[in-house]
Amino acid sequence: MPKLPVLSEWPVARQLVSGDTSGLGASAMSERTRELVPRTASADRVVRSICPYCAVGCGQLVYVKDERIVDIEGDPDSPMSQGCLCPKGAATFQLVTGSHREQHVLYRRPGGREWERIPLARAMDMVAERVKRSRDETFEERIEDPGAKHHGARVRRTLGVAHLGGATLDNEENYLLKKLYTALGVVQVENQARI
Amino acid sequence: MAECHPVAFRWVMEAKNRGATIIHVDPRFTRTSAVADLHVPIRPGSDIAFLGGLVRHVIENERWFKEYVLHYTNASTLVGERFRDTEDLEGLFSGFDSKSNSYDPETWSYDGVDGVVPAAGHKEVYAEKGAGKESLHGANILERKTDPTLQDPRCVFQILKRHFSRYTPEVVAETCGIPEPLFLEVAETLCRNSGRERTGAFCYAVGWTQHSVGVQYIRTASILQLLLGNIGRPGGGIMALRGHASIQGSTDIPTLFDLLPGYLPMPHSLLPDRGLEQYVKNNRSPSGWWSEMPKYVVSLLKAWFGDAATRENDWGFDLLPRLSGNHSHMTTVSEMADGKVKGYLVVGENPTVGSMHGSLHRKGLRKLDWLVVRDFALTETAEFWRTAPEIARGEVRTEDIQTEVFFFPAAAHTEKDGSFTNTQRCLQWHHRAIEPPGDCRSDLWFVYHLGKRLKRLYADAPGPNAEAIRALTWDYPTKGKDEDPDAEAVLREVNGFTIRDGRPVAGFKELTDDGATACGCWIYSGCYKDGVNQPARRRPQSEQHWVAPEWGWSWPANRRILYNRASADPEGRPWSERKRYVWWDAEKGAWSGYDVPDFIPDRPPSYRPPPGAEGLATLSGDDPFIMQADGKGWLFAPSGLLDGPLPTHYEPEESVLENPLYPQQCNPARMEWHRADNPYHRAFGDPRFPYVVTTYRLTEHHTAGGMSRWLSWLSELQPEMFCEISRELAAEKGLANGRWATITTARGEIECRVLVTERMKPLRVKGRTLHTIGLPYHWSYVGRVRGDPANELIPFVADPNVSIQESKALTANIRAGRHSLGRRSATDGLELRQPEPPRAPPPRDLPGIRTAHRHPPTEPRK
Amino acid sequence: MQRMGFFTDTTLCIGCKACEVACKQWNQLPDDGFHFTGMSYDNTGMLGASTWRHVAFVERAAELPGQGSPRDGVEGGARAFGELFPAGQPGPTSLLGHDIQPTHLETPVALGPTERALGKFSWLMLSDVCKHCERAGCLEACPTGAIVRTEFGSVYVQPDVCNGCGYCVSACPFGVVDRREEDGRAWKCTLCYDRLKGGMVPACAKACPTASIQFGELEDLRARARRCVEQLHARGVAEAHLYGEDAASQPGTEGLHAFFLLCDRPEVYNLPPDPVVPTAKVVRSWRSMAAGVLSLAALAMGAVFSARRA
Amino acid sequence: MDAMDPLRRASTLRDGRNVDPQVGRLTGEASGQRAAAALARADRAAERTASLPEEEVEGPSYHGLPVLKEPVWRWMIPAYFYTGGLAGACGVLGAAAQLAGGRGTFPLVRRCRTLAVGGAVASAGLLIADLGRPARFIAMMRVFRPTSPMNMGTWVLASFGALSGAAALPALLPSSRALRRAGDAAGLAAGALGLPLVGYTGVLLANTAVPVWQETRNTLPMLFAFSGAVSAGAALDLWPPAGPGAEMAQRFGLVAKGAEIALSRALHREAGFERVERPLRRGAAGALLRGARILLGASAVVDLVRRRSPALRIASGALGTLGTLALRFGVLAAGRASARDPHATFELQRAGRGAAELTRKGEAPGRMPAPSGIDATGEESVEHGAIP
Repeated sequence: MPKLPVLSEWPVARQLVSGDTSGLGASAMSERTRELVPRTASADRVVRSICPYCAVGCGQLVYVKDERIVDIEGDPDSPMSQGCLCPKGAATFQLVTGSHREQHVLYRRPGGREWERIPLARAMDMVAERVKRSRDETFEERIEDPGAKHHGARVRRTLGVAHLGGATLDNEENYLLKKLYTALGVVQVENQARI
Repeated sequence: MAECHPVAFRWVMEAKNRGATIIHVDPRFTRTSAVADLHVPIRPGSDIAFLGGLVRHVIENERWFKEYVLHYTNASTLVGERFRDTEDLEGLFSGFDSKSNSYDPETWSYDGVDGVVPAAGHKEVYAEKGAGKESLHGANILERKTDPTLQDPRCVFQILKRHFSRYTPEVVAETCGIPEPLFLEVAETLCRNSGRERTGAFCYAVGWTQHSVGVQYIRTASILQLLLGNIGRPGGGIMALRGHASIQGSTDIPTLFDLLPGYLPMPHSLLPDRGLEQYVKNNRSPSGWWSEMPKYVVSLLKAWFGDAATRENDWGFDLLPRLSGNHSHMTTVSEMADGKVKGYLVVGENPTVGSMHGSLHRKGLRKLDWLVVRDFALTETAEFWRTAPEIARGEVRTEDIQTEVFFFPAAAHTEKDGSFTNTQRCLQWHHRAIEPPGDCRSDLWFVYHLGKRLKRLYADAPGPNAEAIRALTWDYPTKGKDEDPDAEAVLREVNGFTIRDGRPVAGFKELTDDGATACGCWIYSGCYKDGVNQPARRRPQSEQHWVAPEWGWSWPANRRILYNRASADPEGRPWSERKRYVWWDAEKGAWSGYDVPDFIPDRPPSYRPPPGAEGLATLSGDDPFIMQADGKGWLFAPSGLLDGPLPTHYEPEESVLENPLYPQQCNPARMEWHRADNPYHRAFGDPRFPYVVTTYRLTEHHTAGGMSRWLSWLSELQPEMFCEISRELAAEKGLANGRWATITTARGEIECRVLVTERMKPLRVKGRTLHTIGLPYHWSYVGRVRGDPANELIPFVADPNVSIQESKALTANIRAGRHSLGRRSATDGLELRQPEPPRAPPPRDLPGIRTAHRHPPTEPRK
Repeated sequence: MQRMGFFTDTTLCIGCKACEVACKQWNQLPDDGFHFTGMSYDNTGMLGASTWRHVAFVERAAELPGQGSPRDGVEGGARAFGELFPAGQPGPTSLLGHDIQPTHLETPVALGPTERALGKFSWLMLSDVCKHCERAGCLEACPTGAIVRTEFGSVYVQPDVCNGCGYCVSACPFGVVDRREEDGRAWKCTLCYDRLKGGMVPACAKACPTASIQFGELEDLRARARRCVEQLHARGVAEAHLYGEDAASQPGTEGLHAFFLLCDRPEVYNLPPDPVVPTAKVVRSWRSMAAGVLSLAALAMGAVFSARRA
Repeated sequence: MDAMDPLRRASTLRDGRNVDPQVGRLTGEASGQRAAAALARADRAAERTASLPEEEVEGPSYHGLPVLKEPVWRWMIPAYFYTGGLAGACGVLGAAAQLAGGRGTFPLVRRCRTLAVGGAVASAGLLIADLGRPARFIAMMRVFRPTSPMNMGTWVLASFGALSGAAALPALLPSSRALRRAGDAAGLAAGALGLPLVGYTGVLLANTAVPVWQETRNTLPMLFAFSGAVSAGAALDLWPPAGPGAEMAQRFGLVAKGAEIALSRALHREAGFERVERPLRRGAAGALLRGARILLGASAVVDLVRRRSPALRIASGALGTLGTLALRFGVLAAGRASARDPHATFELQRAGRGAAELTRKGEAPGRMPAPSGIDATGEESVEHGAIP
């Protein structure tokens, strides 16, 4: 049972006191309505970010409270967007805080029917071993295939390992990826620029 | 543009508000056309005919910007006698080798210059093509013969005029299916909006690039904008509207097979064992800014191999792998489908939906030993072994798939520091807002810790060329409980520093080739100037002038409009008061203006190179295109393009009609993959597939849907896969709005809802009615909203220059109703193909030209 | 009281639905299910309890004149800007809110009439929202005082008061406010009342890339809207008209705080042509009730009297 | 796809926002709005997959979608119209009997007061059950808002309930004269309040944007008043009091039935436009209204011929009750159908029956200047969006 409004709080009483016959305005307002404030006002910090979707590069403001994201909206200072966003940019909050995001490392064994969860560190070790094994097995110092046009030319590369992806990554990430793969001799490195 | 880049379209609406005319050329009437002044619904795949018609109109009616073209383009340069145009060789240029389907640019060179005129940028991989075999010597580029009166039949201007002479308005109207007065109106509007006082701009996206002649589309627009004098000027130019947050960044610092950071070409197996000297010789241009290339290569090697890179071992150049041909995405997947690839790392991409021919991709993934996928959610690429049509139909059993799959959850952009490079080449830093949840980690974390583990593994059990891995500099500071590598440290390495004191360099001018400086990517050098994270600058727009140079940082050297020297006339004065941008300031003896001048700061407009000049000295005062060997805008490209010096109209790989302009049907140098599971329709007039299909995006979803199909706020706006067809096609095939239809090609079939609309009009082309089917490609088998992906229909066929696929124009058939539960894709059994009609199918192209294939056919047809 | 509102210029709308998603993100509204409607690009359908912004798409077999390369006064062509904005008169409004200086104005290139490729066709788009009427049906009908007139002149449904009686749902002449079954309460656009209290611009107006949704003081918006209509008429868009900008043009609601510039009849956008707040007509209803019940009382007295035991 | 699939797992906590509480905070204005996966409203918009309107036979509309929202009231509201009408009419009849009934009417008065307080309690129960948030029923008495018929009605119903309770107690329980006299005074007051109680529901429906209700705003209140009377008459037929009261009630009910039939015919006339009047004829509403008239007619006929046999009296009461219930459910169904039809609203307003009607007849209080839009003659003028 909601608590009965104390007489002085009762809007009808307020109407009588203020002579408001229509009861359409402030006298009908609840306490919550009077103290309403935007949730960004109580945010711990505002972080400047850039929309992760297309290449226009609209500025975004990320409001954070208690280490959780409260709201993501446009950055009015950006010369590219002046605070505007497209529907995808406006949905960035649901992209980064969505329940669709997987949060565990999953592993599927050969022939397996389901995913299994494995610890992150162990998964990284397994991947590193496989990269080394596949790379060393298929490494070509020189082109052995007699039929090829440049038979015998030095190549120092492997065609056994390939990489795809990069257009949604940061420049720093792409830089380390290309640096590592080239040192390993992996040349089949591609990304969405060529889909 | 209003569809996929709505906020960029804000500025087009502002221009319209100020009196600009908006012309939208697109097979479909889209949300851009709704507010555009002119909508030109051309036939998919006929853009060069349209643009070629515009070039002809500009030349024939003398509407080209005379002073601009004469001084700033190679219009007056004479081309060698041995050059033959497509007018002479029935659609081919001279130097075509039909065995390898490729051109040798030897015959395209300038008159008076021996060897090939080197083009800036990545051409090493095509060394065997003779492009830059033994490059010419700096001196004689200045001795090329020119005819300033532009009358000599062998001067570039006359060749260009003759090349497009047959692209008359009637031919354009016939080829593109548009009314002739509409074409003339577009031409006139464009001409009247060019010149000293006014400029016109082109914006394009993958609607141009994703064709087997994609690069030549953009070349035609470049020629047109050069003729109209719109390049390098405010309100002019050609703007690429790229589709991903940092796709520009991912080609500058490339996770691409043919490039090293800064568009330096990857070394090629043609080089001798000690290859640096020949590599520089092959790729360096003796004149123009590309002559500085060695400094950038050495600095890159110093950044990668640190102290292990010494002058004795050619700065570690021979540690780098070398290419032996084309290792682009579709070739890799083709090799994967033949079991040659053991491991595949897929980071932030969903190729089974985003790339072409999804079933062939899944076939390749099934042949892998192991697969690593990093993404937000379990995409089709991660789930290929249990969620795929062939598994649903029982043709493939999950137990038989032996691929080991690792799925790593990725951190979002709000959970990691880093920089995106937007479509205006502007680097913008995004700061970390919160810690990534659970096991989510950034890709920087993944590659850094993978690299550390590999270094340890190779230290214990060194494999072949382990020295490259040992020499790699990999010591970045980490912070936080997750040991996240510091992104700014990586940015500092990308910016470059003097090795002695580790001080960041101010720009690529400070880089040297004696090993004293290290720089991860020369075009990004200056992004960490004075030790300040320039991309993180956020000076509000309201506190700076309209070019807003202090927001973020644009490469190169924070320059916002490239080639802006061309915004001033040959004497350095702005072409007009309204369009002043960069000009020569006589007192200060330097170039100044609203933007960082794209020229040598203190070189006066009157400077002319002395005979025998070398390197940068060859750039005269009126050469705005400083990257080119001759400093001029190339109307005619003597080298650097694999399918001809001039754009030529070819039909797409699968077209409905024969090439109206040349006997040569398709781009002779295009890349094809002749495999049983990648069947092509007939080049034209295939009775089984009478309709044209074009694919595109919608505002509400993002490319393959990986970042939008899981979000309910976006999925509810466009919940199901649909096709857009005209009322006439709906009547002809008995299709009803909102009901189901099945679209089939030789590669596969998909079912989708039908949206009958006036916005897809049938075209009158060559006397017959031609229907177009529009397909968005955001949906697939997994996600909050699901549907059939459009890419099941599209074959592997690509443009020769950049190996980009042709997904904007193909042929297909459509019928009412949902799936037949029978055959679904080309990868399993070929029952779809009705028995061949009795008479032999017409040749795909001219006899003798198209049969050979770039790569040896991988497997004989079963 | 400060009177704030929206002016929506549909000729600038590109149907990108950024307003729909920005509204859902700021107010953290649930989604409405995933249904393909086949109504052009509109799969939302209408406003509702959890859809406070709805972009309507109208494919009509009529040309939107004024578009097409501006022509010399021929068949609705635009006159030269010099004529439109003679010296001294402010230029057209820039998306950035201020007037455009004459130097930046390009006099449109005048050419002959264009043969349209698609013939008579245009695609109209409008971002529909609660109208926040000057005299609001929902406000005057709400029995619990849950709906109130705020200090910004907007109409706000207080979720901590509303008991879901549903009267506002039938009383709204525009069919905006709705009750969501699982929740029981009525909901509608609040004109971002919490953001206004924090001195911020409503989420949809901030996100709109082409400034089709403009937020501001009602008087400023009306002045700007009238100028926009003038300019559009000059450009040849004869059908452009304002919908509900003040009491004069929409007496039934005494003017809307969220008014529109339309290019076709309101019905095409699912807007009533001459809406009226129900309470304006209810006076006669009370009178006829009085007559009715008095006659009922008389009947009762009569019946009792006539059957009285003698 | 097994439980590992995050989408499958998440569908359990499917609240339409799909936000992980550890990563994102949900404190927005509508974060408290409860939502399940499938939503009826979207289904309604979806299932009418619009076939392209060949040509606008019925005038322009937006893909044929309704312009208004359907009234959300469920069966409890027409049921409340019945119990409210019954209580009000009984209050009135009781008071009338008290005033002019003479001797021997005490059983009638007592029974009327019982029915009145029972009806009032039942009404309150039904109204609270129909609320979206029943626990907040007390909010109905938060404000005094004269523009809201439902607010006025709540005050009337509450006070009527209290007064008829006060009147009924002394009548039912042995009590002192003073109490009985106070009860009589309360009974009179309840009778006075019964009048608005029985009529305001008509005004409540009229005060909506639903075309058929708004157009029939003069007939509805009277119709509902007499429906209340019929309910009371029929109830008292079923539960006849001793003495002359039964005859009084029977006459009261009989005349009311005639009036109700006549008024329900008047509904159709006042609706005027075919498009507005169509819901009264077609579909469920049409059937209910026709059925109501038949039942009421039958009840009236049975009344006329019954001459003292209890079976016929019960039949008449039953028929009367069913008839008046059917009428109320019919009026509700007509409202729903009318709200679904956009052309009702459009044609009505285009013909000048929207706001123009007020400005033309000058009825509206001065604050409404003549519109520049639809001018007083009802023809549309250019500014108001009419295409010349």
